[in-house]
Amino acid sequence: MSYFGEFKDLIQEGDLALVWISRDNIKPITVDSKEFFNTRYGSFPHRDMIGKPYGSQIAIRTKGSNKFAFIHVLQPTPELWTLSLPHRTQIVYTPDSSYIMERLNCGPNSNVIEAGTGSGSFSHAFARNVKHLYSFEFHEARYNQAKEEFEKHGLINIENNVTITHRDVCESGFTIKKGDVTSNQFKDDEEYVNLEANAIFLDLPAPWEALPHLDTVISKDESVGLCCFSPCIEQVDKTIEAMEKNGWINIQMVEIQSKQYESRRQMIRTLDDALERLRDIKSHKLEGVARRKREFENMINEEKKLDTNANKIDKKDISTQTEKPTSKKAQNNRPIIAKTKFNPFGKGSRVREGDTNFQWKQVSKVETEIKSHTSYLTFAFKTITNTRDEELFQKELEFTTSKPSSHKK
Amino acid sequence: MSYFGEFKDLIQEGDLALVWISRDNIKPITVDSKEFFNTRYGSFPHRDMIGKPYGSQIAIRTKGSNKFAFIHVLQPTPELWTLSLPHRTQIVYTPDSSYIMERLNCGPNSNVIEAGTGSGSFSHAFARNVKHLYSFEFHEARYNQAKEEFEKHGLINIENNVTITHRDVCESGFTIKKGDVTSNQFKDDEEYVNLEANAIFLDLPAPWEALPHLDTVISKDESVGLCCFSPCIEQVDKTIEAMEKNGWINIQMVEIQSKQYESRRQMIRTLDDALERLRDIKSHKLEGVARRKREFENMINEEKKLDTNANKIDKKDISTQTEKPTSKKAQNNRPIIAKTKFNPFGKGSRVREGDTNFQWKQVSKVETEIKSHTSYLTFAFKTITNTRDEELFQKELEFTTSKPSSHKK
Amino acid sequence: MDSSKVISFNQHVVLELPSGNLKIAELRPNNSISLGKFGAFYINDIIGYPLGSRFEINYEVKEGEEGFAEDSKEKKKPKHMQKKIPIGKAKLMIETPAINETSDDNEDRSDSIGTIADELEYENSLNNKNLNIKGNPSEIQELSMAEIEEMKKQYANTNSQDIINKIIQSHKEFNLKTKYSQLKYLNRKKSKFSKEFIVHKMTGRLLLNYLIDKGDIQRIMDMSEESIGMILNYGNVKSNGKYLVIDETGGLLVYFMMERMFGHVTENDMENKKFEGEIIVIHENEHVNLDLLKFSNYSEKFIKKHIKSISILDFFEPPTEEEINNGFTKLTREELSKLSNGERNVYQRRIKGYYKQCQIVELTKNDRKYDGLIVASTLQLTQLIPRLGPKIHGSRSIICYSQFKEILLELSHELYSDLNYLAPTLMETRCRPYQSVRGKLHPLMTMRGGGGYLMWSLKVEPAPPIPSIEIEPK
Amino acid sequence: MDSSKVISFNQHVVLELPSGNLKIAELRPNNSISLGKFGAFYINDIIGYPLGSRFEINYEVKEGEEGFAEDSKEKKKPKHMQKKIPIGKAKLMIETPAINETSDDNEDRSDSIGTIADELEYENSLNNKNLNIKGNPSEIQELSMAEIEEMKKQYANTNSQDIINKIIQSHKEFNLKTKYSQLKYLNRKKSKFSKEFIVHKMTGRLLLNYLIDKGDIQRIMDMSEESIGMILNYGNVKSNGKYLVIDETGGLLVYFMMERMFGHVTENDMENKKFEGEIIVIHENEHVNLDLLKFSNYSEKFIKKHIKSISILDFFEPPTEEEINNGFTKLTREELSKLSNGERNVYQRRIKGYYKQCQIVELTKNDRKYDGLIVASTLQLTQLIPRLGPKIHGSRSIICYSQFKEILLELSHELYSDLNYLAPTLMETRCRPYQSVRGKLHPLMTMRGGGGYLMWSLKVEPAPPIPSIEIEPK
Repeated sequence: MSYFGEFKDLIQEGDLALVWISRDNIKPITVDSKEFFNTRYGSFPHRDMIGKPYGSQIAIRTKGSNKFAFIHVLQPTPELWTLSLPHRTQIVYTPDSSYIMERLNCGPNSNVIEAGTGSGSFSHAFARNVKHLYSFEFHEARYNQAKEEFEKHGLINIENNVTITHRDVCESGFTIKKGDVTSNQFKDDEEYVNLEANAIFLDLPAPWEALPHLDTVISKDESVGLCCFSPCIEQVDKTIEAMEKNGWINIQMVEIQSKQYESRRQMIRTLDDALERLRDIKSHKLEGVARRKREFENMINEEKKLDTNANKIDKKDISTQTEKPTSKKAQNNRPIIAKTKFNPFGKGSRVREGDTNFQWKQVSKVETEIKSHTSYLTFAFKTITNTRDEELFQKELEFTTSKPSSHKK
Repeated sequence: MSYFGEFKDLIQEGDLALVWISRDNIKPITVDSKEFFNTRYGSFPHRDMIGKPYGSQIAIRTKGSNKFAFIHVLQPTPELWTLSLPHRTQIVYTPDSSYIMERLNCGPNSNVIEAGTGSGSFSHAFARNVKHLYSFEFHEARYNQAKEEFEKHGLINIENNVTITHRDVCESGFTIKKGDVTSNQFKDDEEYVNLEANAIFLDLPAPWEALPHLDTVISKDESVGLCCFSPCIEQVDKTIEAMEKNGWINIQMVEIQSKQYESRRQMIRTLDDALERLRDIKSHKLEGVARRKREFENMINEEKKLDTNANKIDKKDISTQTEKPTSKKAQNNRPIIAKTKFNPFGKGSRVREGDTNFQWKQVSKVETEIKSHTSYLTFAFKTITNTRDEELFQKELEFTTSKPSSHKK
Repeated sequence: MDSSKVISFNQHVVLELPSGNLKIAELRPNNSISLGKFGAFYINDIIGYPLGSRFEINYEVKEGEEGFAEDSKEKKKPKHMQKKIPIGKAKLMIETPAINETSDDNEDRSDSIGTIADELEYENSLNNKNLNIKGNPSEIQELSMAEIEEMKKQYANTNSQDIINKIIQSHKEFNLKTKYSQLKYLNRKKSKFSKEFIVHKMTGRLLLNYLIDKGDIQRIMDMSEESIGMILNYGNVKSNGKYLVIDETGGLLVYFMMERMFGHVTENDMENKKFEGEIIVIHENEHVNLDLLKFSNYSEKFIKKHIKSISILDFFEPPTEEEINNGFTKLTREELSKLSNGERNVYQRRIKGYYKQCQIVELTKNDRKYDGLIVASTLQLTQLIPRLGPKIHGSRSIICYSQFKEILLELSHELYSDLNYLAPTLMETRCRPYQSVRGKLHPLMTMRGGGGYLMWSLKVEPAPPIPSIEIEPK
Repeated sequence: MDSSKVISFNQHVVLELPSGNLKIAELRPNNSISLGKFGAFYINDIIGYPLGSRFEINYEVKEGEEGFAEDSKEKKKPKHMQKKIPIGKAKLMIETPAINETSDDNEDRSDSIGTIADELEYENSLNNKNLNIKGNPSEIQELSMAEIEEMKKQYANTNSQDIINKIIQSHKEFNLKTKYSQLKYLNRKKSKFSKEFIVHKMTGRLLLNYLIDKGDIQRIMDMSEESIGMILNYGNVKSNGKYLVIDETGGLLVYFMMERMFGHVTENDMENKKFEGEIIVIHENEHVNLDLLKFSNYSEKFIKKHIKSISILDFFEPPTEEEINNGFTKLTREELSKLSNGERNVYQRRIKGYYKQCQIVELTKNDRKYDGLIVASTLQLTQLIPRLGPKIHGSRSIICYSQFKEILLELSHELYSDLNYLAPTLMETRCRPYQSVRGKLHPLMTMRGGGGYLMWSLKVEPAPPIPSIEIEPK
C-alpha cells in the first residue's frame, strides 16, 4: 500500500513522512538513516526517528545552547499534505474538498474525474476513498510535477487507483487513448480507458467548454454528480447556462465558509479590584499630599525662624503647591514614596496569558486573517439512461418473489 | 419633538409607545386613558401606564386564573420600530442600515435621499440622525401609508426633517417641484426644493435607471456617497456598470452578514458519573440475577420435594433462565425490584435547562433560522466640482496666516 | 441489476415529494406506496430505472389494474373510516434542464413552466406599479379550497399541469402580477397539485435531510452535512481503518462513515471483496443506539461484522479473560446433544454472551490501538477525550463534534496543555446555498442556523523527559 | 470655505497614498507634507478643493518654487544625513470612473489603465498555456531595482504612467501574460511609482482604517466599522442624548459617537447651533484616555463642553457636596486681588479642581439617569453592568462591545436573570467586501478576522412585587 493508504505503526527506512515543526511549517521527508532534517534550531538525524512509532516527538539539543528543539514525525494524510503545501499554490482546502466529496457521495463505488490536477492536494483526498481517480492537467510542467509526486506517494504505482493525463479537456475532452500523454499503462489489447465516471470535479477557468465532452465518459445507468469550482460569480452564471444546455439537472450553487478559532484567555478583571486599586492609589496620593504638607509646614516653620515675613493667605489652601522648589534641606529629607501596592491586574509588568497569579476566562478568537472566499461550488446531476430492461426486470421480479422473503428485519 | 426624537421620562396621554409582549411581538399604541391593550392573556388598561416611567413593566391578573401577565411599555426607537414590523414586510434590517449610515457618514450635516421608502423602517433611522431626509416612494398606496405614519410619528410635522414624495424616480428623477405629490410645504416664493443631497440610498429594483437623475440634486462642492441595495448579483453588475458610466468612483460592493445568538446551557455530564451510573445499573442487575437465582433454586427445591426427577445439567449454568414461567407461588413471593438509584443526569425525567440540581456550562447557539442574505450593498462616491475659488482661497490664506496660530494644541 | 445504480427490490430509497418533503420507503415486490395527498403508486413500476429518476403518477388506469393504498396518516382511525388513496401508474419523466435544486421557500422548482421562466427578465419598477400590495392569494383566488379539492378528485386522471391551468384561469389578478411572482405562484400551486416524485438512492445526505425535515435536529446534535464531511476527511476515514467512535446521533454518524468506508455493498461484493475496516462504537447506556442503520441497505450480517459496540463501563473496566472463562463452561458435542430444546436455547444465549465478553476483552486489550477517534457526544469532553486518547495510535486523528463552540473551546484548552495531543484546532464550516436561477442569483434569504463545531487534533507520543546530564556523542 | 466640504487650513485630513496606506496630516498654511518615497507637496496647493479629491505631485517646478521637505522616517538620523524629499506641485486629477475601491491585495486600483481593463474578458484555459508558472516578476523583469530607482529620479518630472510604460517596454514576457495578469502587474507597478494621493475628510471610518493599517488592532479592541455602526444605532445615539460610556479604545468610540451626534462642527455652528448632547466617559485609571481625539477637528472648547470624564471610583464613591465645600473656600474678588501671581496660579488650579469635584457631584446625583449605556471595556462585565444599570433610565439602550463572544455570553446570562434588563441579545455583524470589478465579481479571498461581538439590552423597571391578596376591581 502507499504511504497514504496504509496505516503504519512504526517509522521505517524509505518511508515518506511529514515533519511537523509548527502549524505553518510542515515538511515532507523520505526517511533515510544517513540523512538529517535541518532546521534553524539544529539538525535532526533520521536515525533518531527510525523504529519509533509514528507521531513520535523527537528532541535534539539546540546548537550552542542548552535548550532543546522538538519536532513531530507524522504519517502523511491528504489533509496534512494540504497543510504542508506553500500557501501561494492554488489549493482546494479541506472545508471545500470534504464538502464536495460528501455531496458527490464519494466512496469505494466512485469513479472520479478531476480537472485540473493543480497542486494535487484534492487528488490525494479523492485517491484515499474512491475506486478510481482520473485526473487531467493541461499544463505540461504541472502534469509532470504531479505525476512524479503521485508516483512517489504510491498513488499510481502502488494503490493503482489514480490515472493522470496531460490534456486540455476543454479542447479534447476526457477520453484516454493509447498514445496519449498519461500515466495509464495500456494492456496490449486495450485501445482506450473506460472511465465510467460517476463523480466529476472541474476546477477550470472555463468549465462550460469542458461540459459538452462529459457525456461520452460518464456512467450511463446511474445518476452522475458534477461540481464546478469557480472563483467569480460570472463564471457561475456561464456554468449554469452550460449545465442547463447540456441536460444537467438539480443545479445548485453553494459557498463553503469556514473558520478556525484560536483558544485564548482573557484576564478576569473585576470592578471591585479596579475600585480597590484606585482607592489604593488615592490613599497613597493623599498620604503623599499629607506628607508634603507636613514637610511644607516644617519648611515654612524653619523659614519662619529665619524670615519675619508672615504668609498672607491661609496655608491650608495652598498646601498642595508642591511644584514650587522647596528648600534643599527639605528636599533631601523627602523619603522615597512607596509605590502603590495593590496591583490586581499586573499593570506595568508583562503578564503572560494564562499566568496562574491571575484569573482567566477562556475565550475563542477567529484567525487574524480568514479565507473569506475560495470559490463558488456549482453542483448538478445527470442520468443518461431513461429506460429499463424489461426482460431483466421480469427475471428480477420472479427471482425476488420466489425467494423466501429476503427482507432482513 | 417627535415621539422618536425626544427622550421622554414618563408615559403620558397621547404618547406613541411600543408594547413589548415578547421579542417577536411588539405592538405600537397611542396612549389613551380610556383604552385597553388587549392580549390573549387579558387586557392592560392604558391608565395603568400613564405617569409611570418608560420601560415600566405592567402586570395584570390573567383572566380566570390566579396568574399574572406582564408587558413592558417602551419609548419607540427606530430599531424597536423595525423589530415591531411584521416579518413579511420588506425591511432594511438594523445590521444593514447601521452599516450604511456609518459608511455614508450620516450625521447632522447629512442631506439624505432614500428611494423607495418601503416599510419606512430605514427612514426612521435616517430621520433620527440627519439634517434632512428626502424619501421617495413610487407606489401610491405605500406613499400614503408612509406619509401618514411619518406624520403620526412626528417626523414630518414636528421634527420637520423628513420630506416624502410620491414619485417614480427612475422615470422622473428627484427634483421636487410645486404641484408634486409630496409632504413638502412650499413657501409662496418657493418653486422647487433644493435637495443638496450628500448621501443617497437606493433600494430599487433597477437603480441604474435612477442613477442618471442624481447629478442635478446632489451637493456640488463635496464628496457625495451613494449606496444601492440589491438582492441579486446581476443587479449589482448592472449597477456597477451604470455607476461607472455616470462618473461615480471608488465603487465597492459588500455584504453584511449578521447573526444573533441565544444564551443557553448544556448539562455537564462527566464520564465518571456515567461510569458510576452503569456500575449502579450493573450491580442492581447482578443483585436481581442473584435474587432470581435464589428464588429459582428455592422453587426447584420445592418442586424436588414433589418431583423425583432430577435435573440432568448443572444448575449453575442455567441459573439465568428466568424467562420460563416459575410456579405461581414463587411469582407471588417476588419482591418489587428497587429501581437504580444513581441518576446523575436526571434520565427519565424532564430536566429544565439551568435546573440547579445539576451542573451547567454556558453555551451560545445561533438562531434556528438565520437571515443568510438581505441584499448586496454597492457603494460609490462622486464629487462634481473640480476647481477651487482662487479668490476665496487667497482671502482664506491671508486670514489664516494673519491670525495668531489657530492651532488648537 | 446493480442496486447501487438502479432502483431495486427490497431496497431502501428516499422519495422526494412534490412538496419537497422526503419519505423513506422499502421497495417490496408487488406492493404499493402511498404519498398521501400526492397519490399512490405500484412499486414494480419504478424498479429497474436509475436511482435518481423522477416519476409522475398517472391515473389513466386500465381495467383490472385498479387499486387502493392505505395512507399511513390514516392508520390511527378505525379501519372502515380510513381514507384509501387510489393507486396510479408511475411513469418515468424525462427531466428538462430548467430544474434547479434550491431556491427560497422551494418556490422555484420549475420545469414544465419553463417557458415563463425563460421569458423572465428584470422587472423594472414600473411593472410593480399597479399591484395590490396587500393582496394575498386567498383573497384574490376565485376557487375555494373545497372547490379545488373537488377538482383534484375530478381531474385525478389528468396531469397536474391541467389543474394548474384551471386555477390560473380562475385567478382574477394573475395577469396583474409580475412575471416573477407569476412564476412563484405557479410553483406554489404546482407543489400542491403535482403528482411527481423522485426516487433517490439512500445516502447519508438524504437521511440527514429527512431527519431535519422531520424536526429531529436535536436528536442528531444539530449536525450539518458540511460538518460531517469535515469529520470524515479530518478523521482520515477510509476502507481499512479501525475507528473508535462515540455516536449520540442514533447512528447517523456511523452510517456516514460506513458509506465512506464501504460504499454500496451488494451481496456479491460481500463474497468477493475484502472489507477490512471496523467501527468500534462506545456507548454510555447499557445498549448501543444505532437505530438509524435500519434505513441502510447494509445487511445485518455485514453490520455485525464491521460495527462493534461496547459500553463505556466495559471499555474502561473490561472483565479479565479469567473472569469470563470462570463464568462459562463450554459443553462438548456430546453434552450438547443431551440437552432438551429449552436447555439448548438457554445455552445458545449464554454462549452468545460469552462471545460478546470475549469481544470486549479483545477490543480493550492493552496493545490494541485505534486508527482514529471520532466523537459526537454530550459527555464532558475534557474528561472523556484524555481518557480515550491512550487507545489511539500516534499520528492518528482525533476529531470531536459538538453543537456548541464553548464545549470544544474548553476541550482544546485541556488538550493544549497535554503533550500527547498536537495542535488542537477549533473549526467551523458552513454551507451557504444560493438561489441558483440565472439572472436571479443570490444566497438564500434564510437558512438553518447551527451545524455545530469541530475540534481536530493529532495523537502524538511525547519525547521521553530529557535527562539532566547528557553524554555528548563522540 | 465650508470646512465640512472643502479642504481647509488647520484641518486634520487623511491622506491616502498610492500604496493604499493612510496618513493623518494637519494642513498648516504655507507648509509642505512629505509622502516619503511618493514625493512631497505644498499644502497651499490642495486647499479649497473638495475633500475627497485626488492629486498628483508634479515636478515641473518653476523657478523660485523649488523646495525640499523633511521625511518623517528620517527624523531619527542626524540632521545632515536626512534625505530630503523634493517638493512638487500638487495638481488636481479628474477622476476616471474605472477606479473601484477594493480588490484583492489592492492590485486592481486601476484608472489610467482602464483601457486594458475594458478589454478584459474571460481568459479561457488556452491563454494560460504558455505561461511560465514558476515565473516571478523579479526573474522576468529586465530592469534592476537600482535602474528603476535611477529612472525614478530621472523621470521625477514626468508622470507615473510614463515610468510604467518604460517598465513595460523592458518587461520581457509582458505580452505572454494574460490580460488579467497584465492588469494586475500594471497596478502593482503603479502603486510603486505613482505620485498620486487622495485627501480625505477625517472620519471615524478612516481613523479606524488608519489604526488598523498601523497594526493597532489590539489597542482598539479589534473593533470593526460594522460593529461600531451597530453600537451607534442600537445605542440610539443622537444629538440630544446624554450617554454613559466606557471607552477602552483610546477615544475611537467616543469620536464615532461625536460624529454621529454633532457631525462636522464649524466655529460658526458652535455659536449658532445648540448642541445638547453629552458623553460622560467613565474610566478605570486615574486619568481618562481619549488620545485619538487629537486627530479630530473639534475644538478643545467644544470637546470640553460635551465630553465629561469621571473615574469609576469617583462615579461609585463620589464626594459629598459638603466634603467639597469644606475643602475649598471661594475667595472674594477683593481677596483675589490681594494675591501674588504665584498665589493666583495656585488658586486657579484649586478652583479648577473644585469645579471638577462639583461636576462629579452633578454627574453622580441620585436622580440623574442617562439616555444610554455604551461600554467597550475589558473589565468583567457581569459585575460592571449591573452596577452601572441603575444609572440608566428605563426604556434606554444598554450596548456592550467585546472582542470575545464568551465574555458577552456570560453577561447575557447574568442580565437574563435580572428583571431590570429586557431581552439581552447577543449579536455579531461582519462586512464582507467584494472585488468589485465587473466580470470578476467575487468576495475578497482573504479579509481581517475579528470585529468583535455585541450585547444589546433595554433597561426596564420591573413591576412591584404582586401582593398575595389582591382586591378585585369592582
